[in-house]
Amino acid sequence: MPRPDPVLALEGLGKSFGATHALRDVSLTLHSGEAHGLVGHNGAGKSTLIKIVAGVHQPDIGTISVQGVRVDINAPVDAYNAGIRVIHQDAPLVGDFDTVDNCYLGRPYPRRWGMVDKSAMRAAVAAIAKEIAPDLPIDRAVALLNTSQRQFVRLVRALLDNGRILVLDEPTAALSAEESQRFFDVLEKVRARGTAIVLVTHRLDEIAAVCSRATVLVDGAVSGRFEGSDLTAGALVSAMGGSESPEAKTPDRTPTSTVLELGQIKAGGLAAPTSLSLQSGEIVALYGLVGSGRSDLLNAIWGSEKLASGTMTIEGTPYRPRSPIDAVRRGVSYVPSDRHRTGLFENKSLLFNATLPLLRRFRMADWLPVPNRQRERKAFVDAARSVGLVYHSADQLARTLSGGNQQKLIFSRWAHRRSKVMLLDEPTEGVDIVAKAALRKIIRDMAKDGNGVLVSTSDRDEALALGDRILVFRLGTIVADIPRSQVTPTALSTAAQSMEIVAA
Amino acid sequence: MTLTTLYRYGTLIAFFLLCLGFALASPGVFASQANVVNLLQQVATLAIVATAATMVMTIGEFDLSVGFVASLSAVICFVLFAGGYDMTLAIPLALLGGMVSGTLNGVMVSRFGVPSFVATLAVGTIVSGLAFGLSGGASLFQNVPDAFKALGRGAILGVPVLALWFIAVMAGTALVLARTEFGRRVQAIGGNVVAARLAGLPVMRDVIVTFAIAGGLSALAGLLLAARLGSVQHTMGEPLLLPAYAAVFIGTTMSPTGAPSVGGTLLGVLITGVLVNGMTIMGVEPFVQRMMTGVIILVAVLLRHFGRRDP
Amino acid sequence: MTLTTLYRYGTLIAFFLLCLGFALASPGVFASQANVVNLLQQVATLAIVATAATMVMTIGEFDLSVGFVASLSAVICFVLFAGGYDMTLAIPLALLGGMVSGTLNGVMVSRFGVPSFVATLAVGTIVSGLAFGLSGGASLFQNVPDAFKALGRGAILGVPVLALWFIAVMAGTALVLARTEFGRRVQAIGGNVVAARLAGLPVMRDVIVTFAIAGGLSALAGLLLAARLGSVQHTMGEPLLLPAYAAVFIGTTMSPTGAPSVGGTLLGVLITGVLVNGMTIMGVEPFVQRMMTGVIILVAVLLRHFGRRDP
Amino acid sequence: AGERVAVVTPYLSAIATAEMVESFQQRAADYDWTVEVFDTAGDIGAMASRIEDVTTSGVDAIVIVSIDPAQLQDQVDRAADANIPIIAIDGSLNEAVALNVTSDNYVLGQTMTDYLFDQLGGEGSIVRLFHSAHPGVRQREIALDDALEAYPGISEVAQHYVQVPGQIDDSRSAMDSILLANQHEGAIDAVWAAWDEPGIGAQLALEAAGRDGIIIAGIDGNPQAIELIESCTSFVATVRQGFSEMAEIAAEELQQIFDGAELAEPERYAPVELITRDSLGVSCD
Ligand SMILES: Nc1ncnc2c1ncn2[C@@H]1O[C@H](COP(=O)(O)OP(=O)(O)OP(=O)(O)O)[C@@H](O)[C@H]1O
Ligand SMILES: Nc1ncnc2c1ncn2[C@@H]1O[C@H](COP(=O)(O)OP(=O)(O)OP(=O)(O)O)[C@@H](O)[C@H]1O
Ligand SMILES: [Mg+2]
Ligand SMILES: [Mg+2]
Repeated sequence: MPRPDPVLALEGLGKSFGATHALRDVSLTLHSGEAHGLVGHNGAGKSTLIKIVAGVHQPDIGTISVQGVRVDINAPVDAYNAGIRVIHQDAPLVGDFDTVDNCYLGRPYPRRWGMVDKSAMRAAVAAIAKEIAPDLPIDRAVALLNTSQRQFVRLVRALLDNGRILVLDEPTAALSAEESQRFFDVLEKVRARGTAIVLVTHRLDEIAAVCSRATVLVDGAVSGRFEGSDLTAGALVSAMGGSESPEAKTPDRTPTSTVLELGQIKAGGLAAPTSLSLQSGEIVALYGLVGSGRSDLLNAIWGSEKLASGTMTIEGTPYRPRSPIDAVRRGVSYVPSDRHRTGLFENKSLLFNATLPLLRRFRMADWLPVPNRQRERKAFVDAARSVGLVYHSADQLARTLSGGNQQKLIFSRWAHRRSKVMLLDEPTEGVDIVAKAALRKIIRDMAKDGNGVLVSTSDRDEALALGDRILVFRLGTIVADIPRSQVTPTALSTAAQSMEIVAA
Repeated sequence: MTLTTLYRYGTLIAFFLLCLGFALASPGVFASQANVVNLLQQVATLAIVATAATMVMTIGEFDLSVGFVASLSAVICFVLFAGGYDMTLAIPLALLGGMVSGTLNGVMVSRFGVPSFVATLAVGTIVSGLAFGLSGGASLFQNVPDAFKALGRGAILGVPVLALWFIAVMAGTALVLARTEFGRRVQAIGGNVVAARLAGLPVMRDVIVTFAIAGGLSALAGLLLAARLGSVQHTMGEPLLLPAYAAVFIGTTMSPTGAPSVGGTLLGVLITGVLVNGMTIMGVEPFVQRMMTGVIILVAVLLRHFGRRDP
Repeated sequence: MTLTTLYRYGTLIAFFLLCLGFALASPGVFASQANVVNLLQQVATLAIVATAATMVMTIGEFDLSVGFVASLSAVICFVLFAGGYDMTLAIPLALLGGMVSGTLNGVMVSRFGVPSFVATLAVGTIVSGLAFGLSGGASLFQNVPDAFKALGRGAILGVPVLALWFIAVMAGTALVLARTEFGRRVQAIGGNVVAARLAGLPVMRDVIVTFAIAGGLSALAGLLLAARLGSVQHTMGEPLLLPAYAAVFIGTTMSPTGAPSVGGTLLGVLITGVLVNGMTIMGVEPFVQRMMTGVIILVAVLLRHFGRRDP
Repeated sequence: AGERVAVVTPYLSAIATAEMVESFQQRAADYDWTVEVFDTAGDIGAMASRIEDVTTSGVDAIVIVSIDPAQLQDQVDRAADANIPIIAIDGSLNEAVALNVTSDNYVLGQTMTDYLFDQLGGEGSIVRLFHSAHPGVRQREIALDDALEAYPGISEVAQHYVQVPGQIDDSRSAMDSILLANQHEGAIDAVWAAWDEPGIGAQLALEAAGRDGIIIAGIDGNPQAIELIESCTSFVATVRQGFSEMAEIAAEELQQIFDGAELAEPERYAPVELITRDSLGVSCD
């Protein structure tokens, strides 16, 4: 029996940026009530495809049809009018606006006496929010919301006025497993009502769980299509050109000496005094829901967040950093979360990015604060090799790297010295599965070299794959300390989630 | 009221302290009705130009042509008067001149991506050359109709006409920004232009319209200044530029996110206005006056910023 | 050479076309050695102030006090001369005045988080009041040692001394920015201040130092201008402000990321310098000259921006 | 005939300067010279640059207007060395300058001040509106200072440093405040304006405040000021500088130089003329 016209049909799409072929001859069909997964490595062209559908980019070649009718999508407005609702990767919101105003951006406003009718807007938003995120403070400026709340703002916006097609670009990259679950629960309801969904994610198990069909992109071209029982995480990985070897776990080892000791510290979002001790060569994973206080703990150790009370020692000697400068001196290294906002200098060269915090090491002479270029370059090449950075020139701009490589670049900053303590905040967020494995290997190697490593992660699999111990955070407190021998996914989720998401 | 709230309104409190100080130092003068009327008239043109600057800063850009445009519109109007034309032609053409300059600014910035600082400075230079050429470098005061002068003088029900003008302009602009679709869009563009673009807002058009409005407001300010003084020199609007932006920036200290706002700008205009007025009344020496102006502005914004947590 | 490369260097090409045009229009004059010497002397003080502006813009801030600081340092120096002191005291004190003002700017901006626009405008106002007070509002030209005048006049091996000054300042600044640790940090702060802080850089200190250097350079420019003219008025540096930023912004069109650079600023300074110099030689009318300046700057940056793909 | 003459000034925006330049151009047309005018909008550094430029471009003469050549000594010296004759209009005597045509600013100040003090009958309080950055204007202030010493019955109740540009608005606002600070009848008897435009601003303030019994005097003979004197406002006097006469003298003497003649004297004064209601033939009773 022939199916009805697909609600969205892409045919033969191609798009180049200068010399980069971001997409070549990509076709895809989507039926109502269907969830379609789109996967591929960093830079495979997923976001480009979505931006074409959203009217941000125009294809060089190819056609788009909505419900059997060919449409030209030249601007975001055209996509909106065709019933397409998009949540872009890292979709920006207007920070000064509250949820209500953000939701109505670019939408027809209800009016009264020629003025926008804020109370009608609020009512409409509140109706949707009540269903999908009852705790969301919709009158608060979104700049004051946390990562997961902001993601739900985007979802409310996308669902505000009955689109037929929902396109989501890595919507769960910054969410924990439990929050992702909540997100997908909402999606499932929407899909059941007949909305068609395109989902991009690097978490392949999500595709397998949520989608009935999937398309794999490699270097801008379709390399595989899967549906039904063929659709497994393993099949996707092999279509991406990776192998499905189960990820190596950190080998068991016996702790040697304590590098970092926290005694009853309080800072920022930590609700209770927190103690913790980290051995050299040990990886401790900090797992918890978004906003549970892990970043604040790392920042306190790094010296970028003020310590309210408590003591810290490094290798037994007291440590009380007034700023990150002290932390660097004492052998602490740090990879911040959100590489675009807080990590990278996107318009600077790779070399610039890689050597910045330890520039003193390359001085021409002790008294001359001028880096020796040869030594600096050599150090960069070595560091890049040790983290497996793929690049063509030390002078290319950091923004030209793929997401995974950008993350490796930040790691390479600390690769030219021996640190005592490594602080890693969401080190593999938004990184494709192959690069993710590479990054985890780098982290293990760092531990093997004798670092004590603290990894904050919202990715349950990552906590399980990396941690010798896993500390579970909830509402600013450590609620569980689980050694690797006893760890199971369910135990983690139960511990993390036994109370609902932090309310505003 | 917590200490944080105190700090939050530091700039406002500084303003009140300033007024109180002047009122106590000059009994019956600074706080007299006559002086309030003076003050309102004195700040009117600055307030309107500062409102234009606020609009442009709301979209995250600069407009350095405001003062030059004010001069140009005054020159256009008075050259037409001198040529025997009347207000019904002169005023619309003068305002049109301002809006055309503003549109040019907007096109350069949003269509061609020229940094607004250099685009508006270049357009401002062209505009000032035009004003110079049209006026022939001379002072213009011929054939000015009394009806025109009345636009910038006298009072209605005790409120000076000039004050009515600037209050109307500021209230109107505040309303447009807060309550119309255009205003929402403009704020979104300033808040996050990428988000605005992705949401499908007509960013280019709105930027051009914003600059055009700013040009129109600057032109209005020029006309009112001309009406107040009864004569026009081709450089008369230039001294408005820096004080206008100073007012906007003083105003940004009132917002938790540092965003410009019409209300904040009004405060900024009043602070600078009261400072000069009060010190002149007290007969402070010119150079001390200038130094005090800097010091007090610094103290006013510091009061606000002391309260912020370290970044 | 592709079309894109052509566009990339649009501003540079516009500069060469301009020079070519003037050279053809005034045979043997514009392109003469004497005129090149003139040009280099004429742009020197602007180039130094623009370099100060470039440094501050590299960290993503504005310094509106540059012109006022230049005036102050010149006034300090000449007041000391008039009081019978000699260069060994006058010059260091004048430079110190500039660096102190700059430090004050930096502290306001980085320690107290005051927006640099309002902080530097307030400090600039204080500084200008001080210059006014010190000079008593009069023109100063008493007891100026010839050795001091020589700092801004004459030539060494055919190169005018003033040109040596600005070339040294620009080359030095470019070198510091590109090759030293401090320069790297300054670029990092401008590139992403949050990331710079989290990477463990001493952001607050570097911002203060940057403003202090900018103050010192502005003071130097004031002294050289005074040496060139042999006399000082307390407002003499003010006309440098807008052209300095115009030069920096024209320069940013040379960079693919729109970042300020010493090289770009030099181009901006030369474009504006050549424009006025060339038009003077050709005897263009003053108001036409002003309009042409605006038009040509617009065309120069447009040439660059036409080539950009739409955002 | 056919000579190229460059006219350079930092103050073309000032009405008086514009008038001088305008008159000079008219006379130059009679002599068939090509005149090029340059303005540097108040920037003295740029003024120096423009003199260098026209020296390089080889003009036959340079006329500098409204500036003391000492403020650009190096540049005028070099022009003189290049055998380009330099004439200053409203400047000062200088080695490098062939001729300075001016009205004596001190005399201007004295003429106006004497008239004003005379009107007051040697008794009263005045407001001073001044701008000492301009060397010529400063001379007038010195004349006022001297007169204040000579007339012990006259005192200064307030002073204001006028901002330029924007001088009319600025002096109007200042005068508003000064009037309020000195409210009682007879607190202020006169306004001494260093030039006419601040006086016009003061007149606007008096008009708005409805204050009588205060008189204003300025300097320059600005047409708007003359109109105010004629129409029986508080503005009672100005001293007309012979701006066009200065320009004409400058042009005539320059022709002499072109003809190869020696100039009789290095400085020439144009006549000054006190303009009052009487001299305009109006009566305001
Ligand atoms: N605006 C642009 N200009 C130039 N190149 C671009 C642009 N946008 C994307 N590219 C390039 O196109 C290719 C595809 O990028 P795209 O963002 O679509 O990848 P992606 O599959 O979404 O990757 P990720 O998983 O990291 O989000 C990359 O090589 C990228 O560098
Ligand atoms: N609902 C909320 N509204 C505002 N701020 C919040 C909220 N929840 C948490 N925060 C802030 O977040 C900080 C704690 O979150 P932190 O970033 O340390 O947590 P995290 O577990 O690392 O989560 P994330 O994944 O968001 O980084 C605190 O400073 C707290 O003020
Ligand atoms: Mg993507
Ligand atoms: Mg975190």
